[in-house]
Amino acid sequence: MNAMTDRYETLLPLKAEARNLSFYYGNFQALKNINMPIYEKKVTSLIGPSGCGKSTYLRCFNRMHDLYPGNRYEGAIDFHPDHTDLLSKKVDPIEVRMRISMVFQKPNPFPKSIYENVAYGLRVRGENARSVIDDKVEAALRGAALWGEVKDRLKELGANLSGGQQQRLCIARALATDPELMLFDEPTSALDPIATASIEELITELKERVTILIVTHNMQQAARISDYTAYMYIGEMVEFGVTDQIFIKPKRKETEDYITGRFG
Amino acid sequence: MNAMTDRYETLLPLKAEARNLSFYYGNFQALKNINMPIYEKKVTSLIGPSGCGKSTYLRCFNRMHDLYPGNRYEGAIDFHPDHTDLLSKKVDPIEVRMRISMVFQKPNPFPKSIYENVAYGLRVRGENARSVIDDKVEAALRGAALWGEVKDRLKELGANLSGGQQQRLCIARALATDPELMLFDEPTSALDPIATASIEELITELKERVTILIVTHNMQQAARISDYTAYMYIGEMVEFGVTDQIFIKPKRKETEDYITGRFG
Amino acid sequence: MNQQELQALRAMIVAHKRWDTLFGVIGILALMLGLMTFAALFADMAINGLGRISVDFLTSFPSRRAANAGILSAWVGSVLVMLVTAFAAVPLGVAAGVYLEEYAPKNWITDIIEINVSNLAGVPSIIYGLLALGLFVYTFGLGQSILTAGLTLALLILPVVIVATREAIRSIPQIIREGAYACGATTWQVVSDHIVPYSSAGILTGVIIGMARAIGETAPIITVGALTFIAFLPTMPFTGELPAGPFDWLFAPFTVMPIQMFNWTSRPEAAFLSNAAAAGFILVLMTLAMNGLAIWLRYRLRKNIKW
Amino acid sequence: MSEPSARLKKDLTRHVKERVIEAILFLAAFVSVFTTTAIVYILVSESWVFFQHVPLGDFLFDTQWTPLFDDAHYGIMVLLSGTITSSLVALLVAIPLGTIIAIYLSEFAPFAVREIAKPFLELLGGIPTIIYGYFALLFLTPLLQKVYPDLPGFNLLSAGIVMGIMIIPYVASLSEDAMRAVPMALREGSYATGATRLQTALWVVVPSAISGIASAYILGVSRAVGETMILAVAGGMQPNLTFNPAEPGATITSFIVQVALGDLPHGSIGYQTIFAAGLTLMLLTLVFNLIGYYMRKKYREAY
Amino acid sequence: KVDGSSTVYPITEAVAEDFQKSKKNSIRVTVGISGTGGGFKKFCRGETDVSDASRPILKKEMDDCKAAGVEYMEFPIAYDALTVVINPKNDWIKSLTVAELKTIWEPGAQGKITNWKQVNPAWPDRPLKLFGAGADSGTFDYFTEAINGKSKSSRGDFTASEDDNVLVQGVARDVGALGFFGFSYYEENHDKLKAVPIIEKDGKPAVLPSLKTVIDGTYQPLARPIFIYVNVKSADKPEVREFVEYYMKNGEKLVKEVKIVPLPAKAYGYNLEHFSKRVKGTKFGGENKVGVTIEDLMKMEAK
Ligand SMILES: Nc1ncnc2c1ncn2[C@@H]1O[C@H](COP(=O)(O)OP(=O)(O)OP(=O)(O)O)[C@@H](O)[C@H]1O
Ligand SMILES: Nc1ncnc2c1ncn2[C@@H]1O[C@H](COP(=O)(O)OP(=O)(O)OP(=O)(O)O)[C@@H](O)[C@H]1O
Ligand SMILES: [Mg+2]
Ligand SMILES: [Mg+2]
Repeated sequence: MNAMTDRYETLLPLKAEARNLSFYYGNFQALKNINMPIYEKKVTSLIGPSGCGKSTYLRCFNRMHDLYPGNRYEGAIDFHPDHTDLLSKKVDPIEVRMRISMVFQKPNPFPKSIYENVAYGLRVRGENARSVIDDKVEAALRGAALWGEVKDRLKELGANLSGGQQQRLCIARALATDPELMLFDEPTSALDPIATASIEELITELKERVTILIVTHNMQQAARISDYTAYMYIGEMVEFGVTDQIFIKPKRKETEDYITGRFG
Repeated sequence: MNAMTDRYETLLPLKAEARNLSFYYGNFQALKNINMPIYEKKVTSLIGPSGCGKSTYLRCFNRMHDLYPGNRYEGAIDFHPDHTDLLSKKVDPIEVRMRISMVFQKPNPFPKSIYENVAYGLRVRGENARSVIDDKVEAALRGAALWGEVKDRLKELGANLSGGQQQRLCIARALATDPELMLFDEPTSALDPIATASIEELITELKERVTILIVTHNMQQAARISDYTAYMYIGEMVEFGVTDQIFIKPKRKETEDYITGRFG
Repeated sequence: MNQQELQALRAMIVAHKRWDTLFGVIGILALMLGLMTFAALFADMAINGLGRISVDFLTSFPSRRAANAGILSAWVGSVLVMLVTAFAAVPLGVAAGVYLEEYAPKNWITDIIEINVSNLAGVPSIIYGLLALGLFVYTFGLGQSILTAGLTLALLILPVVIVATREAIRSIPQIIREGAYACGATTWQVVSDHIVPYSSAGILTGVIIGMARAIGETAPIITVGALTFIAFLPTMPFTGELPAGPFDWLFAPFTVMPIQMFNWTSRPEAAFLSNAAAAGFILVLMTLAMNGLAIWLRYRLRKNIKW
Repeated sequence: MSEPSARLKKDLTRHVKERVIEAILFLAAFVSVFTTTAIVYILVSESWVFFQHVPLGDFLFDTQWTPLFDDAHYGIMVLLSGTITSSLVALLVAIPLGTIIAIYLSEFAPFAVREIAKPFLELLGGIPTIIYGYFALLFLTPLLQKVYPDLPGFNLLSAGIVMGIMIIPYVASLSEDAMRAVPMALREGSYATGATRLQTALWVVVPSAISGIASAYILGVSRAVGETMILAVAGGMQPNLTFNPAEPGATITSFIVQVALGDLPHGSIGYQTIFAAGLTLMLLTLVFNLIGYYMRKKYREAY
Repeated sequence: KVDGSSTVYPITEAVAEDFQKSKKNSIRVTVGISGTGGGFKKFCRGETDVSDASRPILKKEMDDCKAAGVEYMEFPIAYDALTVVINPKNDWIKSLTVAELKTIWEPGAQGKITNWKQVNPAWPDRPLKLFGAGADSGTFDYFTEAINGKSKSSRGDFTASEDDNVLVQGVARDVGALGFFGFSYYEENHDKLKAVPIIEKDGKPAVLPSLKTVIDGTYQPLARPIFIYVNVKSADKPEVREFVEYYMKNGEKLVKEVKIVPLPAKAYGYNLEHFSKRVKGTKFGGENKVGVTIEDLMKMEAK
């Protein structure tokens, strides 16, 4: 099945493009021949029932699966403007991760100070100049709409923040290194409604500067924040399209069933 | 706020009733003055955004919070037909748990054989007669629609089953002791769509025999399986009513916003 | 459920809870047995030895006269040997633990290392002494010195440090690792910036258990050539005559507390037996101080680490 | 697109640096293998001399152990029986007590009790063993003789019991860690069916933690098997082929220490026996550890 | 650098202590205890200057020394009197003959002679419990040779310990006990123990061990000399020379002070003389000799 024959319907610049992407956990094929474009400076969201492979797909983009033995990619993710296949063996996963950052489901600040959490990505890149780091940390915290709340307590532990603040701290950490693409894996599912709202607002602001790919199990959220939406089901990409179109008149019966709560 | 003034609109027999229930994690009030009926042999579902207190509320019914220090209940849960207050200090939590069983979000089979997993509740009650246990184990596994799949491998470890089977095993374990009320906390959120469908079907069958209270973060699921639905938001019970009515024309604005994906 | 069934249920619960109470009592008794034994042994040493404990006892060298004998060379030796042990065992053990948890592929080499580590935990200490004599003293030519003794004990406690390190590393949530990798960190950066700092509390526990054992060991130390009578201290860095380098003390002859104790317990004069008790008392105090320091450190470290 | 862009290409220096670090860490891990190899090499090469004088059959099946006597016999069974008997006694003390304490601390005790009691319990392992030896000889044996007047003044029983007390912290502290690592979800599952604390502890927590508990036991066994001073002081040092703990006996380790620090000329056959005995002990602990390893492997995926 | 036997240790310790004091700590002396065998091993590798020995150097060790080119001088420095002791409540033993001791200790007695009655029908029907030094010690070698006529030939079923205090405890606690160990341990514990007068041969008187009887040679055959060995090369070093001379000059006083039986004053004089003449080698030809009195020894020294 290939739902992507109409994928060049828009003329927007591409940031990345999955081509015939399959993925295996050992012998278990979790992704089946996925094709999907990711447009630059847009928010693309992935929806689908639990276990359909959303996280698996997302984690291909920063080669997270390389951390565990027995995982195998097939196909390619073409990354623009380099036109390089992110999954190629010749590509260094560390370089990939330096350009594509990720925010996780559960906020996972390091048990270090707020400042050090944000500075970590810079330190990893060998940046040591205090003034450069200071500036970038401030910029990232501002970008994550957290600067006002923490500017007087940069030395405190990240874990002392509230859940929503922690998640914004993680976003600041991911932002600090000027990524080209940011991956979000259900970033609000562990947060309360108010924190969720603030993160959603933030994501909407961020797309001015960076391309965003976000997994969510919450269709309402996808509808609210994304420009494009992809619906996945058991490892397959069922439908991809402009968000409004997917939610209002999906092309495929499966998508419609899921969106109206009638799949099974 | 009390959304329950119209709570006796039906004449169905009650199984339990929360009255002015508040709950505190230490100093943090997680539930605020909740009133809610639970009708006998019906499925009641709890929906609401993450962190609104669904799990906290559910776990009051079997006094799970007693396991951790610093937790405090206020108000009462009146349990029918004997009108026992489940939260009373005079009522032994063990007694409560023997009458009210629970299925958790993540399947948590014990590291024992399938047979022993199901027999556990009986053994806890001091039942030792092999024939009695055999019969009840079979009945419970049949009730959980698992008997056909496991009848030849009862001696195998429960952990060897697939996720969906494990969850049904946990349901069988909860069923084996003929509970009067069963609590489900997001029982399908860790399962794939097919396993989810089978669990949903099972719950629909179970309500012939037992009262069910289920937490779900999936509104479609609530719509599919429950007779009554309660919407919670930050520790409060916003609206309770017949499921169809809640989803089609909720009385309160907040509920409608949530259901149509526009809260915040 | 009717009233009658409810009554039966309640009766059963009461019966079950009786076992709970019983076990609670047995548990306290068992715990008390352990703690009381410790208290009794400690008190016994205190009673027998307290008369001998004085500043003189701590600042005198051994002597044939029980009343003049002291443990200066012994406790200084113990402290120095423990220093070497800690400096050798901690990096080695942590490195090994980190390798096994963060790098090792799941293959037979890893399995062999794993079996080896737990097997070494059961090798009697005297055999380490024989090994060290052949290896450190003769093959590497380190002599019968503080360095040799420290390294020997380091080998002895290595398995404990490794096991504790691995357990501590395992308790770091995977999500923290993924967070660091996602920032573009290399494996080594993840290890040195995150894994090791966050597991240091657990590593400390292992070090403490190991060091408590090492500080009381005799047999391997005698085998590698610890002395019994030694009435001078190793040259401390920068205090000796000029040619003495800062590491001369590593190669100095030495004795340690337990050796002094064993020697005194086997002397005929009863006065030496109270010396032994006093030395034992101080040895336990040293262990206690070490433990206390570590427990405090562990507490400080844990406070800063929340997942 | 076969060649990646310059920015995404593998960074060779970084790659090499990572490999070097990995190699260094591997070497650190390999120290344990190296140590074992060195120990085995020393033991085997030295026992080689021994086995040229003493046939293996005699070593394994002779029922007397008198290697230092004029009429020398080399029946390792005698020392093995002492080692096994005293270790068994120690384990019969340490395992029930240690496990009970572990269960109590992990499932019953209030937080404060656990945090305070544990470090003190761990101190039991830090008392010099000679103190334990005299404790067995001067306190426990007379006490046991009150109950059982025929007990000789030196016996494996009281040495074993005291050894058991000494290894309680190993068993209790490590098992408790293992039990605490059992996910709360399993406990909740049990409590939710109406189980009491004890039922939950015995039927769910202990089986789930069994792999960690097993390694605690193994470490305890190893420590007991390798213990020396307590037996040397209170056990009688009398080579005696018996599995009756109420008799005196000698163990492999106490024999080794005795000879290694004694007056025998080094290099004599009598001296060489310590290597043969040491080798036997190594093999014994290896067997324990292999059993433990397979047990853990079997139960590792339990939850 | 001194190392070696634990029997000789107290004397050497005392000498080292005073010597260091008299030199105002300008000379550093160290003393270790690795047993006579361990001491000789180091001595014959040239690692130590002086070796404490509770027995004469043996053939194997002489070979080792020769191979390494180490020459040595032998100096007896004191007497170790083995004392046979019984429980103070034992009222049936007034004295023991060497023959009776032999009946008790010979290898054939193992498992057979377990009752006092079996040794002498006049004695009561009481179990016989034996205590002695470990089979690896010079003490044991000497005792067996003196009593059973052959070194290391003994029954094996007795409680052995390197730590004589343990033996003291054993004998003090058991009415039917009999043991042997160094004189000083008896001296310190004579309220808990009873020494047995020994009859060397029929017709000779029963002799109790004491300073006097050992020195005048009437306490036989259980008194043995103990030694230090000095490396000839080291003897040329001024500090070693001064140490040995100090040893011999103050030996008598210090030996007494640590409750060991000194040689007659004359003997130390001989030692000094031999030292200055650098008399090399051993007078024992590589084996233990029994029943050497001070007189004999001095005669041998005079040769
Ligand atoms: N490490 C793994 N090894 C083997 N199978 C895995 C692994 N991780 C996930 N899977 C399987 O791969 C499939 C996709 O999992 P994935 O986590 O990508 O789903 P998801 O869409 O993110 O679900 P959720 O909404 O629950 O996060 C599932 O069937 C899952 O069981
Ligand atoms: N053990 C605890 N201690 C303190 N606060 C807690 C604890 N558990 C939950 N809370 C807080 O109580 C509130 C309600 O939590 P609860 O787990 O009941 O939410 P929920 O509705 O079940 O959410 P989810 O859909 O994520 O499961 C949240 O704000 C949460 O942070
Ligand atoms: Mg996911
Ligand atoms: Mg919940």
